[in-house]
Amino acid sequence: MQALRRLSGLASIGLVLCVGGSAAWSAEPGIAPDKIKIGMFGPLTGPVSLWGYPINNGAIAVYNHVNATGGIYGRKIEVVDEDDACDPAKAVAAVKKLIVREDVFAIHGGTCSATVMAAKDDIIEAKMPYVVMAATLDKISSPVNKYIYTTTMPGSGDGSVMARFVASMPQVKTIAIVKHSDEWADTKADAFSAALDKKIKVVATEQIDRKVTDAVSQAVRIKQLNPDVVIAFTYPAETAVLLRDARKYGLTVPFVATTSVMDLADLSQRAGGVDVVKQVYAASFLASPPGSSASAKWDEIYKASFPNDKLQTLSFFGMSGALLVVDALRRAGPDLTREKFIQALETTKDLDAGPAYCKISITPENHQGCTQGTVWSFVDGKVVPVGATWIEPKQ
Amino acid sequence: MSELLTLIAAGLEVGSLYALMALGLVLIYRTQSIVNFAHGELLMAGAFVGYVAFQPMSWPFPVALVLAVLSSTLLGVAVERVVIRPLVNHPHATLAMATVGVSVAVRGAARLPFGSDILTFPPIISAAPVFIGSLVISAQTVLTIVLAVSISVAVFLLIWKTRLGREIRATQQNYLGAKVVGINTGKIYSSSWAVASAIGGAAGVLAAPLTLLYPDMGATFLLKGFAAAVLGGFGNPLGAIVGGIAIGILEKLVGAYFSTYLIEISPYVIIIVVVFVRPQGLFGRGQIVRV
Amino acid sequence: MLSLSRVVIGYGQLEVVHGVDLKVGKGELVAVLGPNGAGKSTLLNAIAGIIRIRSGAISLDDKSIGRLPSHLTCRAGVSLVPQGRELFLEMTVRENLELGVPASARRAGPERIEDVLRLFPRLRERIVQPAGGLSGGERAMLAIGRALVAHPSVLLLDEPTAGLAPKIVDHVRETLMALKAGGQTTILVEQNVNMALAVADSVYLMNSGKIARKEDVRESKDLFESFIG
Amino acid sequence: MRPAIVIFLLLLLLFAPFVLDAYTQYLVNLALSYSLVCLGLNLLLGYAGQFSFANAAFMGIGAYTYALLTSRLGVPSLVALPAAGMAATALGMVVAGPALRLSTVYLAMTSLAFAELVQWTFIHWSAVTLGTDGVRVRWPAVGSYVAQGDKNTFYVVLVVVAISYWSALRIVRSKLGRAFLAIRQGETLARCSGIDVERTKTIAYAISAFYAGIGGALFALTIRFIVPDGFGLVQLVLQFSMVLIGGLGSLLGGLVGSLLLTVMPELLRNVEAYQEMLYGVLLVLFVIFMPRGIVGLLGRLGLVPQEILVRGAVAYFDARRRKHSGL
Repeated sequence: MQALRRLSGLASIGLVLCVGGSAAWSAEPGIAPDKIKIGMFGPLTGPVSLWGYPINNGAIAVYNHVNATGGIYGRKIEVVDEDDACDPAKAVAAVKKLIVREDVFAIHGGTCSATVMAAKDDIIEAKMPYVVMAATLDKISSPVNKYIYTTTMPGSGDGSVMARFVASMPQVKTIAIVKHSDEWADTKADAFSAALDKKIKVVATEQIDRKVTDAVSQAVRIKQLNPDVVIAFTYPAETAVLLRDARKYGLTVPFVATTSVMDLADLSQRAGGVDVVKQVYAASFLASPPGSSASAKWDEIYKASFPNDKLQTLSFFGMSGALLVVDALRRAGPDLTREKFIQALETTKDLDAGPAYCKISITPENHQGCTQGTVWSFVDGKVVPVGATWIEPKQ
Repeated sequence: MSELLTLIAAGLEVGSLYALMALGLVLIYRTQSIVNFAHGELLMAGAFVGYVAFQPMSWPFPVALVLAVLSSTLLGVAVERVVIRPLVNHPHATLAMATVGVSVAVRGAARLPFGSDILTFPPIISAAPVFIGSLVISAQTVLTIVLAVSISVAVFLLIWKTRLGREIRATQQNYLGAKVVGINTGKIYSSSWAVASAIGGAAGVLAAPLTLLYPDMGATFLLKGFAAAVLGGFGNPLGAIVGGIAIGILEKLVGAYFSTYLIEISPYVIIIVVVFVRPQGLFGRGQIVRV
Repeated sequence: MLSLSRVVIGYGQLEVVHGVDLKVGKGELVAVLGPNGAGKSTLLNAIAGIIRIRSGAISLDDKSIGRLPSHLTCRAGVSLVPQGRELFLEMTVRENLELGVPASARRAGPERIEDVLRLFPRLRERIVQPAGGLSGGERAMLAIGRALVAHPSVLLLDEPTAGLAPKIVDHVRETLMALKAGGQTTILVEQNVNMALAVADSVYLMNSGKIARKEDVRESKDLFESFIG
Repeated sequence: MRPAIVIFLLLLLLFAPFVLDAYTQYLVNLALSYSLVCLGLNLLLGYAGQFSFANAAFMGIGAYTYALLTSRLGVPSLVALPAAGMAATALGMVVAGPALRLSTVYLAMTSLAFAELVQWTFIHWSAVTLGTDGVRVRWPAVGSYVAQGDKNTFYVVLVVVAISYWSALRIVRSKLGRAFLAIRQGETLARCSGIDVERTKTIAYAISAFYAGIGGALFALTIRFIVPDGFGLVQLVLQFSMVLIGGLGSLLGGLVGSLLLTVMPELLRNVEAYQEMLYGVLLVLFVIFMPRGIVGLLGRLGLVPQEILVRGAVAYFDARRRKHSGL
């Protein structure tokens, strides 16, 4: 009996701690006179942390920049960055923690599609404004949900940019597709096929697995069929392997690839030189490559927060979302509430998305703020935007 | 026809790496009945050390190779001394778990310096590939195969022609017998791990130009190594080599002539088929039922 | 030459040998007799360094060997023929014998092996066969031979005749006699009392991990039989 | 004394949703689902001493069976739950059956291959499994009552876990449980004492798969969205760690391990970069210094009653040590 009393005592102490620990009482969660709490989640441990840090850090850099230049109506943005290890179970925990424990005002996060899909229900149930960080699955924000917004080009956008580009290439009659077996590649491939000129014939659809060591079989198989173009729905490392082996085994036709390899300079390094990425066209959601004068401002903002990191195009995923969040916070006014914030999000029009190619526009009927992209290629040893349609290369 | 030869050459290249993995796994399994789940990390460590020496330091390739082999060896011996030795008398499951722990820890450690990027190891010989009709063979392929074969031959000579090799075999066959004839079994344990880890490290450097470098790169090779070892009859070094090469070639052929969707799964199908049809593997002698 | 004083041996929480004293003079053949589970094999394994002793001391020619691991006791001159023979079954008879030769005496190896083959002509016939194919008697011979090529100061025999046909037991007995004649110091653990009494200079009786008494072999044989039961 | 404690703890658990927030509640549910998967693994590894890698795959089969039956075919939860267990058992038997007659390493390798094959099927058989799109899982329903929210699903999870533990306890205390232990201590020995080793191993394997399957179903209804990636090698390492750190060869071990390893990474969220390394090192330390895990240690300190099986494990380790040292 005594044990029971002691236990209930403990429980009540715990209860007090829980309540006392949460943010000071205010009209709206995550808001204090001097700060706005934004929750973030992404893969910060495990294999995918390779992408998680640069992406989340891009957003953090923008928030830091905003804080350094005065904040928003005197409030500084405080980021709570949680790890989801690209694992749905952990992502659900992270999001519940952000909602229940951290009491954040809004969430800006999610790089792996599966984690976002898993956490989606909790976010909606909590009526939490949510801006997707880098997951590109169309299903996340379409059909429209009041609380979910994306600024990154959805997978379907990727696919249709590629399809448009292929249609504009001269004398393309046959293509071969190489893709991963996952929803990421499927979304892009489906949109691509739907938008593809019906006169162009797909002669082969090959699979390449994640983490493969080589792609000889694929290269040999495709070479036999001799298509005019190869379309690759593959991640950066696998694209490098595929390209390397394709070139090695004499498959010299042009490659059209997704935004995942828009950092062509990086790709050329991995695949073994500039020669390998000649005739490689990658879809891109950015206006200009890192290092170009147009992106210099954003490079600087990133370096200000993470001086030791190598700037990757991945970081711009995070930036465009952060710009949307900041813009909506500003337009929601000093008496910030979630309702006002959502209203501001839904009326975003032609927002300059910084390094992004598009202008972000959101309406109550469309929460995918950015559906336009361009195509990049290596010209004269430099990565340049060549536009969504083929332009005869100047010799 | 020449596609077939091209595929076989490419299959030989990866296959010889699988073979090296399997050889290391079998050596350790035979000596201590340990299924070494940290073997992929020995490969990874070798690859990264080789990379650092060859790329940022731009030391010559042989130096990089030696450094990689040395550091993997050191890591392997350390694992044996610190983790495995205290557990010698424990059940297989416990030992395997310990190696799983090591594997996770090493991967985590590698992520600190190398976790933020996928690195590329340039081809060691940058000569253009040779085209004979449509048969394509690159200098890198030839180098990989030649080095892998030399390493295997060296290991076989060590096992069959030296006193150390004989003592290793003796310890594998009868632990107590080895003690009785005055073999320092502790030294044999360390040596087995040293040899196996050295092979793993060498495989890492050879694999590096073929694949890309990231902390999780070992897993793929580990699983293929397992498949090769089972195909060869887990416990037979020659079987491991043949198994590895067979799986390497088979993967390429399955991919090119059946479907690229089946490439990664084919080694596992082989394991299951082998266990159903010929559990002693290609080279086992039927001693598979433990009594 | 070899002496044990107050040797205690155990596994985990179990103590098996409780303070044994034993002395073997140079050239002597001492037999240790006793029922199953008396701790005889444990004692031999401890002398050979395969089991650690808990307390007490073992010394060989005034050199302490009680705390040495097996490969060092081997080097010090102790060779064990274990109860299970523990041969290398996938290796040939010759390889088994070669492994018995210590690294320090490698040059003398072929000669020593030749000596053993003279002692056990049966092994010569089987010299290139794997040990796994040998009969029980041949295995016993090979195990003894493998210990002898080390030219041990002390030879430890753990039930060399267990499970052997009477004819082979005789052969083993004769071999032991011959070895004794050649000045080999030996400890013999046996269940076969007759055989042990036939060859031993002195006999220790062991029961429940203790030396019950030391007897001169010339004393009545019945005594042992009543003791062992 | 003991039943009283158990009842008290259960009562305490019944009130848990009133004190816990949704985040903690979710973690508790998750840990309880894991504890069932671990229960299966522990029966096989800790009791029968068989080393298999198929457990994560069994969990996946259970999760997928449950998710697909309820979400796509509208099968009631109460039917889908046991079906999840049975599907895991049936598939496990077909593939691993022959491997059970072979030595340890072959079971390990076959189960590894099986696990890869299962994951490949989840990904590529998208007509049924929806591939990498993943399957959304509904809140469990019992009759017309829908257990909405983590707090309500908790009771569903709790009941299933309680029944499973009770049945597992019955199993390990039965003749069968003693047969498991006998096999673990040595197959020859077990055979000599009249145990049909093959049959007993097969039963152990089947039971283990069944629990893992049910655990997978609970996992699915807890996280409510499953993808093929979730049932791979990472998952397996997690389960092994839970069993080993909690306590190998003790029913309580899996529960302690899964609670600890579900909560600990949450507490370690701040040291992300070192988390993985720490995890590996911890695993190794436990294997070396506390091979019977936390429950084993508590038992030795007299804080929890030494189960017969923990004592069995002690005897086993002693016996093994003796065997290796020459006797």
